[in-house]
Amino acid sequence: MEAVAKGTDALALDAERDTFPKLVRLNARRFGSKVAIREKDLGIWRAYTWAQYFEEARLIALGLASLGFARGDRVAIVGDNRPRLYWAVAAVQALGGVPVPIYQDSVEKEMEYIVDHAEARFAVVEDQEQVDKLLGVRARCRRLQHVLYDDPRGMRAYREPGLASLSELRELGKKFEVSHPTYFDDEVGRGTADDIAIICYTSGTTGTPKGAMLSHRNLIATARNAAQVEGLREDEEVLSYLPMAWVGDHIFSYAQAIVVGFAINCPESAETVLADLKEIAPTYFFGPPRIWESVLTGVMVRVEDAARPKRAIVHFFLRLAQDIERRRLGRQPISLRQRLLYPLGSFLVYGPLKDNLGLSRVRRAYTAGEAIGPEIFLFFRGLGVNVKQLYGMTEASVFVTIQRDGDVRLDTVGTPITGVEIRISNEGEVLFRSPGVFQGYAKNPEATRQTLEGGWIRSGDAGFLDADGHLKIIDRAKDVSRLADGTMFAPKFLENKLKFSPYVREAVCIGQGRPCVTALLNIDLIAVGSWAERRNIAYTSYADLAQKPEVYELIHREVERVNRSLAEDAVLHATQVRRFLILHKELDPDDEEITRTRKVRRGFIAQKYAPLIEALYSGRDHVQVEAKVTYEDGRTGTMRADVKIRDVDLVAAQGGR
Amino acid sequence: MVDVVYAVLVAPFKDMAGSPAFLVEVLIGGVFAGLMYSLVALGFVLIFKASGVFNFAQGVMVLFAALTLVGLLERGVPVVLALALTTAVMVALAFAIERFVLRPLVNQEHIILFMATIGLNFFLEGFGEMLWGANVKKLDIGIPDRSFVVRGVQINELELTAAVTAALLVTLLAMFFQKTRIGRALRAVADDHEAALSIGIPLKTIWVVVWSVAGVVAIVAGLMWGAKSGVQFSLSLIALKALPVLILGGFESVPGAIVGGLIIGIGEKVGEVYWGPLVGGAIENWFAYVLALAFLLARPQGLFGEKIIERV
Amino acid sequence: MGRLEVIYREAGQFKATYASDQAIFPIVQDRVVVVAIAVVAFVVPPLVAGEYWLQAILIPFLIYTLAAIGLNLLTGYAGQLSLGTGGFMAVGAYSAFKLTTAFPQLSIVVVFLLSGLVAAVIGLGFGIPSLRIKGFYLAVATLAAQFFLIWLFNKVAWFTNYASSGTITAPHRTLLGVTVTGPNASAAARYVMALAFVAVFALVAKNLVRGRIGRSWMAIRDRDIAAEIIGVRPLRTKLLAFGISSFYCGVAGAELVFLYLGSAETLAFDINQSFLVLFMVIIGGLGSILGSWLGAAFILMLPILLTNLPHAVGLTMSVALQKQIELMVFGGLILFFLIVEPHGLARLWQIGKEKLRLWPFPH
Amino acid sequence: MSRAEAGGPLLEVEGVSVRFGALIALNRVSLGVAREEVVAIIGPNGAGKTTLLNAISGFYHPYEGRIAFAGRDRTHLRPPDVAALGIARTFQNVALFRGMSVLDNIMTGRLLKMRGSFLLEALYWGPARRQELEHRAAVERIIDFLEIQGIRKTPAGRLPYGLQKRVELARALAAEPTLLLLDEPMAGMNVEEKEDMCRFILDVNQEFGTTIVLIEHDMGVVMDISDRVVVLDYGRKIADAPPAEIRSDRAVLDAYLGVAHES
Repeated sequence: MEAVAKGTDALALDAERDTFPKLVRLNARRFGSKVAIREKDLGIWRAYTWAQYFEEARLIALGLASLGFARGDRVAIVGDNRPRLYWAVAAVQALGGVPVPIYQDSVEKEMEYIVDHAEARFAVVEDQEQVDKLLGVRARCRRLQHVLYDDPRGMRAYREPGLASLSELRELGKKFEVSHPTYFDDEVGRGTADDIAIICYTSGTTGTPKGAMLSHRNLIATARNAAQVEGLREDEEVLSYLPMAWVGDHIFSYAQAIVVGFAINCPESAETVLADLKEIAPTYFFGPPRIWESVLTGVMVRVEDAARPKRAIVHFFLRLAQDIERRRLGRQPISLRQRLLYPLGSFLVYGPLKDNLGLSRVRRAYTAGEAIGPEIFLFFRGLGVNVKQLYGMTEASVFVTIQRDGDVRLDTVGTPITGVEIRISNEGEVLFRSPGVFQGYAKNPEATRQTLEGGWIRSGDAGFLDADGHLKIIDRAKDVSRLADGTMFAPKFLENKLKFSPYVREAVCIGQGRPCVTALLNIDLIAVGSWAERRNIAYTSYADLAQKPEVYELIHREVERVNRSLAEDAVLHATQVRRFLILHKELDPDDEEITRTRKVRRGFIAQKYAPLIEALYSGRDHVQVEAKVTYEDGRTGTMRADVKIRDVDLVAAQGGR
Repeated sequence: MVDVVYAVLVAPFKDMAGSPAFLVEVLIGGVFAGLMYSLVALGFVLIFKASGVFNFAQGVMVLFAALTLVGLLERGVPVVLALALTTAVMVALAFAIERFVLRPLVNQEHIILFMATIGLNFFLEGFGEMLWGANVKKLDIGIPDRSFVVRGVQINELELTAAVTAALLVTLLAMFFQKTRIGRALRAVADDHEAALSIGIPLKTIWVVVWSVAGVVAIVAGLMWGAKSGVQFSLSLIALKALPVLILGGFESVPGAIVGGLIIGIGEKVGEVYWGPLVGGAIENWFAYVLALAFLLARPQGLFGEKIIERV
Repeated sequence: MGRLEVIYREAGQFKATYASDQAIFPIVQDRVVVVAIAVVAFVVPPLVAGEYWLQAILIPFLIYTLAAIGLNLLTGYAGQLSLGTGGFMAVGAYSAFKLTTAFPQLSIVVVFLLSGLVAAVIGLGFGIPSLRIKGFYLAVATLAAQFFLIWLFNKVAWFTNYASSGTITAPHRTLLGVTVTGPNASAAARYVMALAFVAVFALVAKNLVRGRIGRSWMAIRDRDIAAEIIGVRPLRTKLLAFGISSFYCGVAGAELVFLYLGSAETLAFDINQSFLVLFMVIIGGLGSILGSWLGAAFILMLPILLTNLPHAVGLTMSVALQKQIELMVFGGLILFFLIVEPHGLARLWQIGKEKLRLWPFPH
Repeated sequence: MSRAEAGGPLLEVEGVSVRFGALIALNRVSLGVAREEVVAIIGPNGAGKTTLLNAISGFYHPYEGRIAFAGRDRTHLRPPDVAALGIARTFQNVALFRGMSVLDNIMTGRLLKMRGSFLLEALYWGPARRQELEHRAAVERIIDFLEIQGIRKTPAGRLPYGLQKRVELARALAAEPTLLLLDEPMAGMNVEEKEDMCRFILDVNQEFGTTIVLIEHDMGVVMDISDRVVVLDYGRKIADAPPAEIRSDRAVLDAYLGVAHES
């Protein structure tokens, strides 16, 4: 690998390559006929080259210009991963505007906040569903003028002013070009590295979303540094399946794709992602822990249905692979027997499994966002998928640290990439600075000040650098607290341990200022449902299944397992789960209990489920709850449920470790 | 051209008018043959009605029954006992078929069940011949194969006995279906399995009964045909003769089987005698089929089938 | 040497065109294997296999496969049960005999194809009742074809060129300078000829069933009422099936005499022949071209196995007993098969393949 | 032709009676359906709703009366001819081709749009191959429209009921019909599936301008999506009015809604 310059050198950008539109133009010239983007549309993968990418972005830009687009205008981008939406991002940037991607599953109210806050004049959206929301938003946010859509289906009768399809916009662009032949190149030429390239609104576990502004320099430098560190090539294939509004997708599917010149692939629909993953078999893959976890759960559920001998073989070899991987990561010797058995496992289990999951061509994959359960991590690495932990934040243009090939560890998130410096504050908080450090939160100097101190970003995570320079994250700095007796309590750490069980979908651990740790759990409806089916346990709904005594038994065993593993931990052995209950409903972003990226909103839950939490500490073995529910037709009603509470035995600490 | 028309349309009728006694003889022969066909067709109908199975092995069941009977007689078993034992064998066979063929194939498509009976056909053929040997055997049940003359018409005693027996059996079966509880259940089951169950007779029992009855019919058929032309493999082919009867009479109609059998029997004999020579004879293999087919094109639901209104 | 990649590895085989998505073998591994088998089949047996293998096993296998494909088009795809296969094969055989003796200079390939056409026309005629009658009634009606046709060939001496023996004999004919029929034709030449025919017509059959025609057949088979309301015309569709099916059977019948038996009388095409082919279709798998190959192989190999097995283990038995045991085992196996897997070998194959593709998942 | 172009009703049913032996299933029923209209037929079980659809689609031939489509008499056509006119339908008990994949089922729906050329098809060559691929593309648009991408290669018989209904709609749409007859398109569906199906039906109507006649029991659905409601009772038409009026029609309440409320 080519040596990478350290420090500020990495910030220097060639004036011909300092914005994404310029890079796209370059790509169209450099490898014009190479595939830039594929979309599974109408049953087949339609490919677009870099030349088409550039041309389409150009026409969209000219079309926008004909509608009176001005430099600095903000454009809301809403929809599933679609080529035209990526092109629209480039088009907006080409005119010196700022794309503001918004989560496509946001409700109108959430969308309204961002459109209003970002002062968007344009919106480029996928389909009728989004158009309807945006038209609703526009009724209240008068600044929003034009809503442009990709898929015209169902909107034949729409006669709203300022509503047009991207195809129509493209035609406008062609017309505009006749009268303004040099307009596009002029506008692209005016762009500079320090223009804002995108505003990513972070959903935020508390309070209202904040719009992190990232410049072209931030993104290009970071994308390039990370690509160099990781040796990304032009022939990478990426599946773009994560929300465009999430900075991760922006960096992998947009920034790095453009900087390196590799191809991205847009799945057919949300339901077909797993099938599309198998068809494409990406070489470069990114997934937050919940994706890895759900893939693993899917594997386990399907394997459970297999005949007994096959199940035994699969389990045997999976255990073997995990054991080998654990030893390898722990730098422990691997026995000859294991060495001999691994190729057999590779033939019988690992190879076919990877192939079925579409992970057989993966050269590098990342997990980030939250800690990943060690068992999940070991599972995939054991299969031979080079999944690595990455530590990153929106405010850092994602990349802070990456585990390097050959230096992957279970409990750290790797070492800083080129250009990143890390420091630990006196309070134990991780601070860093890098070329990717953002330009501040849009219209929120207060929040910017809190996060950005003298060029250093306060990550909000508690952690430390180990002897080898690896960063280790313990928990959110503000979440690390103490039990009543002063014992250190890291709820997320516990929750992740609980969530490793395929049967536990969500966990919320409580303990701050309390005598012991308790947990509110969500079961995984698919995994527990199929478990129940195999045992002929009939159930009608989530609520019904959750309160079955057999299910409590099942979850009880899982909690005990967590307690046993906690007992081995030098610091956290005193925070074993003492009591738990299974919630009568699933935590739902629509109810604001978790964020759209499935982060638990602790404060809100503590408030909403206060009676349950009190019951957990009261010694009762069940509690009545009443919950407001909204029916499909908009009427509301009350649902009553009797939630059981279980005690769990604590395991004596094992002094050994 | 004119010769052909004359030979086909005129000459045969002239022959008929010219020798009425011979015509009656031919007709009686046709009725006798028809009753025999009816007997075999009845076996098909019984099974089809109750289980929806087109039992291709019906012919082999006839052969098997006859082989068993002859085998027992050859070993010196008295006629009555031999008949009883053969009946027992056929009932046992019904049980075995229900247990090993029908039950595992319940709810399969009809064509699969049909195929299964062809498999059964092969199995029974091999099994019967292995048990009793493959060579032609004479079945002597004590009725002489000779003729007497009534008003110039020759009547074969054996054929007459067979016809009477067949008629008797057909009547008995009709009574069985009309008068007995299980008979009514059998009729019900053809229309609606649920209804049959509500009468309180398990489907399993119904199947065993119906296959047993078909077995008994096969014994009688085997007895008659065997006595006439010896017990040999070709007995199993009389099943093929009964198929046109089914087309004509309908797969589900007992009266259809009887009337159809008579029509085929008479039509075949008359055709063979009066028109056969025109095309070189030996038309009995296909004539019945063509007759049935021609009839079917005009009336697809068969003789006694009801016009089916296709509900969509 | 890389890892063993013999099992399916499909990840990354994405389709960028409908043509590749609708290919007969969309999976790369399948394509490779099929092409390899085809090449090997043309090259290896003629060089390596002995007279017995070619004459007793491979040639009849190829010919019956062709007949089975034909019947499968009618019964498996269009859902019309036919018991007249033997009759239609006889039409092909006698037509070929008449054509090649009347026009000796006519290429034998053309003769075969024309015989198929004659059989197709006859098949169309016997398909007409299918408009009015369905299911077993139709099956029985096709028996009429069987009996009538055989009777016809027996009775009318013209068909055998007035041969006193009543048999037809394959005359000496060459193709591209190689003797392919007649007493002097080598087994290898006849094998290659039969293979070429069945390979081409299997492909044609596959093309038919994966396109417009095949879909109309299956529509009529699965739900005739729904088929009509989307515009499938039942008579035309069924007749087409009868015609094409009979064409296949006719060519197979011609091949049976010309490439396999050398000479034959009507006995070679009796009702048992119809059942034999029907068994191949059912055991192989209704509605599967692959199944026709598997079914023909299974049904032909079974008696050979049953004959040779007792010898192999040192048992001696009388011919009659052997014949009886063969019948029983044959019948028993068919029953066993129908009970265990009523959709035939093709389904077993498919399940096996799915299992391989999805391994280690069960579904 | 000219009458239809002049704006006459697309479908005219005039005094149609259908008899099965002694049973009079339809008794002089008249009904006009205008272009791009959504008409719902309701009525108790055995009221003759399906019989009416069967008469329109050519399965039953009326014993008296006349059926005209696009201004021409179509009383005595057979189902394939009716299909060729641009009338498609779905069935009360899903009538999919169970042995075929979803894709093939929908492809079969395009049969009338395809031209036959036997030899080319046998070789899968040239125009035949091109035609297959073009129609595949058209079918994919329908798959996309009805959001069934995830199941296109699944055998139809293996699908859950709700999806089978959707596939059947897709197959009917594949013929690009002018008139779509839907026999209880939402029977046996859960609330969510019903909502989806309603949306699809309305989308079909708006997007392609397809005229729709449907039989439905769910009064909520009927009121939501139809322009006009026709009520049958014992083979007679007892009401024919916009949904709002039907709600308050005494005869209808007596004959049908009262019954529906009891069940």
